Amino acid sequence: MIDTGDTAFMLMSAGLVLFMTPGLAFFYGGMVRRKNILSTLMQCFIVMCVVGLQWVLYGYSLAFGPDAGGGVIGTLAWAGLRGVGMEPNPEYAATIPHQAFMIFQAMFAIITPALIVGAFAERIKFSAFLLFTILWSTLVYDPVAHWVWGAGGWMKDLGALDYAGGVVVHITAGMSALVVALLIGRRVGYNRTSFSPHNLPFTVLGGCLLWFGWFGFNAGSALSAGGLAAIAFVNTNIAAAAAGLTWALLDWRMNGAPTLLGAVTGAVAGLVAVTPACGFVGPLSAILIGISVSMICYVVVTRLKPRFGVDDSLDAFGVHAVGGIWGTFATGIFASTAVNPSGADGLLFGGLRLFGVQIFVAAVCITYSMAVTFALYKAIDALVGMRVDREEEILGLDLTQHKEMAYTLLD
Amino acid sequence: MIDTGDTAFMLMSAGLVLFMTPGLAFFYGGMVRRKNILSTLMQCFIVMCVVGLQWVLYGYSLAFGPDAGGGVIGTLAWAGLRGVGMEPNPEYAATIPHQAFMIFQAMFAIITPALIVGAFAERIKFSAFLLFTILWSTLVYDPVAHWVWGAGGWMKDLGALDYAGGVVVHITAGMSALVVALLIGRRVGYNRTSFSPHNLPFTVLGGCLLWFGWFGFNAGSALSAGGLAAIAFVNTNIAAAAAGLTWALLDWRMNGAPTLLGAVTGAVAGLVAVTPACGFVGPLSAILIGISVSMICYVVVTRLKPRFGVDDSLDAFGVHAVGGIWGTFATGIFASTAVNPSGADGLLFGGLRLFGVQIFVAAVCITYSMAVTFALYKAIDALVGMRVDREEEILGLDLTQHKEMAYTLLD
Amino acid sequence: MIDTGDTAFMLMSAGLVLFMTPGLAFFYGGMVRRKNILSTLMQCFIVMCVVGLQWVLYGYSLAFGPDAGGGVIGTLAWAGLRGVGMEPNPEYAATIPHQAFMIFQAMFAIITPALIVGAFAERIKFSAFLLFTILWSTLVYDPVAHWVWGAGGWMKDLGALDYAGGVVVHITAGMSALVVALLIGRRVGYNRTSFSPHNLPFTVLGGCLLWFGWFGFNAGSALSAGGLAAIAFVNTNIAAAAAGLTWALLDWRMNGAPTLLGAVTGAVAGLVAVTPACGFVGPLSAILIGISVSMICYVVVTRLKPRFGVDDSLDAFGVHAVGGIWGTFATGIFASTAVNPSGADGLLFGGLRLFGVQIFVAAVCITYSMAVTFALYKAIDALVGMRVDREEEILGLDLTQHKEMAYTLLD
Amino acid sequence: MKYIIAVIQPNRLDDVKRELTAVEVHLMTVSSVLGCGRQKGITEVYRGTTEAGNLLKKIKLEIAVNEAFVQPTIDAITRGARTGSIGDGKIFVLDLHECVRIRTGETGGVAIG
Amino acid sequence: MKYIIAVIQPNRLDDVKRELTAVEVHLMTVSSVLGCGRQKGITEVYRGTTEAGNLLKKIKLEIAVNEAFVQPTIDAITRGARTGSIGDGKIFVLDLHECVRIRTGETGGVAIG
Amino acid sequence: MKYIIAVIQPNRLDDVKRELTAVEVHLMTVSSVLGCGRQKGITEVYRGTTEAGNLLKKIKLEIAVNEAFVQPTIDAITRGARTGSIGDGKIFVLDLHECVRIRTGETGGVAIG
Ligand SMILES: Nc1ncnc2c1ncn2[C@@H]1O[C@H](COP(=O)(O)OP(=O)(O)O)[C@@H](O)[C@H]1O
Ligand SMILES: Nc1ncnc2c1ncn2[C@@H]1O[C@H](COP(=O)(O)OP(=O)(O)O)[C@@H](O)[C@H]1O
Ligand SMILES: Nc1ncnc2c1ncn2[C@@H]1O[C@H](COP(=O)(O)OP(=O)(O)O)[C@@H](O)[C@H]1O
Repeated sequence: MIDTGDTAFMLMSAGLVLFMTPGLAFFYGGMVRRKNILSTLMQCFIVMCVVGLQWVLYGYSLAFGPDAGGGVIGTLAWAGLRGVGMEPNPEYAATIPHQAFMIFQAMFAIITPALIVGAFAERIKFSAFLLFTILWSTLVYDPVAHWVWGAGGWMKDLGALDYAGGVVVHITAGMSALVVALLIGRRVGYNRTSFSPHNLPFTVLGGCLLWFGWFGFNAGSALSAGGLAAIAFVNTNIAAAAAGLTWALLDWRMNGAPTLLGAVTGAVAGLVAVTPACGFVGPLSAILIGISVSMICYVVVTRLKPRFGVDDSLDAFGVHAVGGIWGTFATGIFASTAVNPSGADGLLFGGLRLFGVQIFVAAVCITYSMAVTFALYKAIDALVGMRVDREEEILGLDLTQHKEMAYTLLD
Repeated sequence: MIDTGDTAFMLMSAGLVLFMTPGLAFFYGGMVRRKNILSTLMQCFIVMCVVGLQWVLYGYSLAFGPDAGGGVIGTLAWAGLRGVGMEPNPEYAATIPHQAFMIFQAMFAIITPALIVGAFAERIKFSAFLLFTILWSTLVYDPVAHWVWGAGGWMKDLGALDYAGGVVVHITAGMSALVVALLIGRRVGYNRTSFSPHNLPFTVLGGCLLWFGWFGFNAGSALSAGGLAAIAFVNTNIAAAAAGLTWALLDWRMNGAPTLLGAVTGAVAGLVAVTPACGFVGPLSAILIGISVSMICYVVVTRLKPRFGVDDSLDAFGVHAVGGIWGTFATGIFASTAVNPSGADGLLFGGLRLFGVQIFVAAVCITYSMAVTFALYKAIDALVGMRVDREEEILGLDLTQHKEMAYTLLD
Repeated sequence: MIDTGDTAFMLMSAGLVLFMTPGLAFFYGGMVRRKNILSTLMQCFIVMCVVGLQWVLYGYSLAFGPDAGGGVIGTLAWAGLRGVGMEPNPEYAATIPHQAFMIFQAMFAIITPALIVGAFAERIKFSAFLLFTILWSTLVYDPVAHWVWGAGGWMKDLGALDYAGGVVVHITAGMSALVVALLIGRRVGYNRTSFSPHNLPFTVLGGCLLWFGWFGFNAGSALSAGGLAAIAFVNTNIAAAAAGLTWALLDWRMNGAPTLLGAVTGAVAGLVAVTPACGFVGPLSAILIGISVSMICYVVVTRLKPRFGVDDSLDAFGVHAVGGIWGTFATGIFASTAVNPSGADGLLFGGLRLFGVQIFVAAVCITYSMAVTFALYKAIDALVGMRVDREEEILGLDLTQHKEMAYTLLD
Repeated sequence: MKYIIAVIQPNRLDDVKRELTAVEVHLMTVSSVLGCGRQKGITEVYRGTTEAGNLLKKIKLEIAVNEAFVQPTIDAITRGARTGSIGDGKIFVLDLHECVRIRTGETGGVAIG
Repeated sequence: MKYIIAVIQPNRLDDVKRELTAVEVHLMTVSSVLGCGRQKGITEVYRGTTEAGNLLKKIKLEIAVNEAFVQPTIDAITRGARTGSIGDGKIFVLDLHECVRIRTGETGGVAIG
Repeated sequence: MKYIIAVIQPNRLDDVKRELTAVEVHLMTVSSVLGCGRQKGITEVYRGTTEAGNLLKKIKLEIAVNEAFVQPTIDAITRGARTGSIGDGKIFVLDLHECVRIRTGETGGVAIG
């Protein structure tokens, strides 16, 4: 039976998660150069359109539709939302309209490919990006969502815990980002000219929209407005706070000043890491997750990335993959049935199995995402070319891909 | 009896709809020239203040108060919110406090006159604008809201369907915009100098706030957190996505590049068109509404507008009136009692009558809005003058109307 | 028993209140000079992190934990959220998880010290700021919150009415702001160079985020989604509207033009003043509160401040302290048991006692906040120095405190 | 060769460019500047604090030309920029010692156009 | 006639303007530039990547004056802009061949003021 | 002394600075300008309205040097800025009458460096 409180909660949460994609757009858009902000915003915006449609047409059915067998993929039975209506689907959420669950999940499907934008920013061809996004959603996101969250999904049945998408969202997007960053190559001028963020206030705005929207993402994943939603909400805030502070302090120690970009980056890393864990752990664990993820991501982003010379331009890998992997492991460490009886116990509470499952699941999804992304990249590159010309890159994607400029020059 | 879920949903929805007006302000503000952004923001902001007060003082009573007879206007019985308290008013919404319904509707009354701002941007005198807004709210918005949504309203009794304001909000505002654009004349420099948007990221931010807030607008119009709210929410997202993508593709085909301004404009057009339909149609209809509205608005904005030389500066007519009219007709085509039994069947489902009613209602509201706006314009122009001096227009409204500059020049 | 509607409402409200801090950051950030925007944003952002942690570690326990005796402070019984879980705590809110109440309150604890930022903007040393914030939260906010809202708090028992934080939030922050502004001294160039806001659109954006988030702040303080929440919501919107309009009109009369900065400032003042009153007064009282607060704050900010030569740079005192004090008194004037039977009657309705209590409570909190802030300032100044060097101030805090620049200069 | 610097009203740029094109002057460098001159600005007000607006937005043109083009260029700018009101701007003519086209290395009069 | 270009510290503008007014120099064109000089900038850090801050914000003044005003103008700028620290800036004096007031068409010394 | 003004492509700045450093020219003033030249811009489109992109982003360098440095400076800029495509930019050399270091009051050749 439909519960109005739960329905109100889920619709508002869906709105919040949708709002994260513009948040991400500004988070990223502020970090690129003036000549590329529109392309970055556009990539995020068009994902809202394209995946928004893909999801109702067939994506939801692939991910959450009746299992096609073996827990590998859903059938097309619910394509075009056939049979997905006002009545609840008790397999997923017994107290809200099925469409409410569907649209909440749609917002996750939207933001995930948008996360990858950070890896190839400032040099990807828009047509190639569009193709990549549609195919990636279909071939990576939808199946993995089915494995982990779909009724009958094999990872779900294995006992993997991913409360709000550490694996499904952040690992898939972040690992694919690494593959694309490696294949597409470094930006023109890498290590020769400055790539300073052209508008940090936009990045801060975006980061704050993400933090705000993440309440819908994590607490909404309880699918009902009760104690678990509250716990997830609280852990989300704690981890963001702990990680944001940690990164700022690391910056202070290493570079002599606590940077704002660092604090915001840290907070996002904290939000990523707590995503899989937020409904299974207590508040002190959330603090530890927040502190540790910032330390790990800090090393990857500021030490390893330059050493390996990978131009993961806006750290889609360094924050989302690394944070998502650590969060998935951390769930296997800190999860407690005392917090959530429908979860399992992590290492800390004597549960070895969960920890093993989490590592296994992460490994499989890492491998799968990277392999499919590699194949997609090669195919699309052969077809239309992934990267713009050198001249176009120098002029900027706003002008060459979209015939627009973000800011007037004389006016 | 008050339902906490419904009340939570309606208060949050009211907040979201209020949030749309700043969204609109930035959507518009990014499109004007640097010297006029504050005036554009100010016009939207002051509407939040003025109509926010007008509504509680007498506007709500005119629109939703006890019918004065004939379904033409409400009485002043509820002026100053007399009798509008914590108890539900079952005529409108039986499960939420009457004040919650009132304030939800207030937000609609606020955003509607703000939409018109797009037509006369960069050249209207602030005092004239203020007068116009107050009178327009009283003489256009309040009566039309009464006809369509008020208890005993004659269009409501006729069977007109307008789920969330295609007629009441978008047609009235958009048609009035056309009248004002024609009467106030073109901006100085029209067709001679560039009117390029001075800050497209602001426009994108505003567009995304609109999309986000529109969930409150449309889903909130269910007045309860149940299946219909979910349907309206889903259709909203679908139509925005379909229309945004369509406009981008049209741009690509016609101008060689998919523009971000186009994608955002399309999404807004989609949101407009689905507004009257969202609680009556299924998801595939929402896709069709989204695709078709972008095609129609695209032609009006990029082909007809320049041909007729109308300086509807930010396309308040081209997007809101055109989208609102098409959405109203589309409701008469795609509405289905299978989706919402309390609605009616559209053309597609054999319902000829509804289609006729929708056309009739649209025609009446178009005529009424245009006539009253014409009279108001002439009266105010005679009284205080609608347009600023040529020199003031060249210097910009920010300095001449508000003694402020948006951005420092040297600092 | 947990009510899903109330829980949905409170979690969403908590999200909205968290969102106010970024809103405040942009409200303030737009007003400073280009070279200091990041420092202003950073101060607000780091408060989200630091107080977010402080609150779960011990702040919540000090403020809302079991009374240590005499209603003066809570014990550390709930430190680290020990015993604060999914079950409701009926002493505070019987229908939502205790953690939901805790996190809602956390957001208040966060925004309060962030308000003070406006007083010492553009010249405070970041390390000193950080120390100050942690100590101030612990020694001012937590005790005062206990007195007014904590179970057993002495002001609560006295019958003081502070619906959503006029005393606890605005008076404490605003009066402390005055002390810091006086002690830290004026900015270099005061009265010699221009301190014009470098990006007013950001200020407007921030102001609108504040307005939006304030619905969570005020309506959420009902702790349940019912009639009182609706009343508080409505009064919030009314007071903001009335005050915003009033300030614009005053500007028009005094300076020849209605400024946007004025309108937004007024709206914020209205929101401040209605904060303590919103759950106790009717809509017409809310209009009066809005109009009057703008008149009072206008005089303080534009007349008294320059006369006394206090560089309360962004008017943290002039808006928050003055507005909070007036709102606290206004509650003692306009409160009515006809609106909220669990409140009391104000002067207007024959209640002398309440008015007296309000004045007394305000006076105590003013004195307490000022005294503790004075002591903290002196201690921290001796320890690390509160103010940056003259050269650093001239170069700007973004570069000297955070090694970042908000906008690229050539790119 | 001369180096001509002109400060004009922002909204005259399009007309000035039209006039320059008419006399075959196509190359120039444009920037945004602030002018302090006879023209009075509008006083700004921020929370009651007034700021005398004594710096006004102007556009600066820099045009290097051969001698034969000096007078036509001055005349074209004047035609395009003159409105007759205070604030129309000024034209400054400096001697240009040398000019180099970076692309080709050409110098002198041929490099200018 | 001379065309004086001065590069100064941003926060000295108000003082320089005061000094110029004192010597009856009221007309000038102001713009925002970046200076690369002896003065060391502050290194910026973005996610661990450091950027040597070798371009510093400066303000450029352009003032056309008659010969009699050259030295007073230089002195006034110096008075207003000097702090004694590295980075105070430079004044460059160029010969000005001609000057035209667009509004009236006047040329030469009378057009300058 | 000469006052050298160079207009270059924005993305060549770092290379030009490297070349200038190599010839011991360290002091300069940089600003953002728009160039109108041979190079064609990209037409922009806003809701179907096209804007011919005839103003392109460029960077302007101003460098005052003693005579001995004139040719090395020109050569260094050319080396750093040349790509061989239209739009590479121009270098203009003006006579510099006087130069003053604000900090010390030094004038002439010693003040320049
Ligand atoms: N002597 C000068 N030196 C530098 N710039 C000048 C000079 N005189 C005028 N200008 C520039 O020309 C602009 C217009 O000058 P103004 O005195 O306002 O108008 P008009 O020349 O019509 O009397 C000024 O704002 C300033 O930028
Ligand atoms: N030779 C030059 N050519 C062009 N601009 C110069 C030159 N020398 C100095 N400048 C400008 O003057 C500013 C101040 O110069 P700097 O060397 O930092 O200080 P100082 O002159 O006090 O030694 C520089 O940032 C630059 O903008
Ligand atoms: N005569 C001129 N006067 C002023 N600026 C010029 C002149 N010629 C060129 N420029 C500047 O140099 C830039 C490059 O010139 P352009 O004609 O595009 O390329 P190229 O010199 O390689 O043929 C122009 O955009 C303009 O800013």
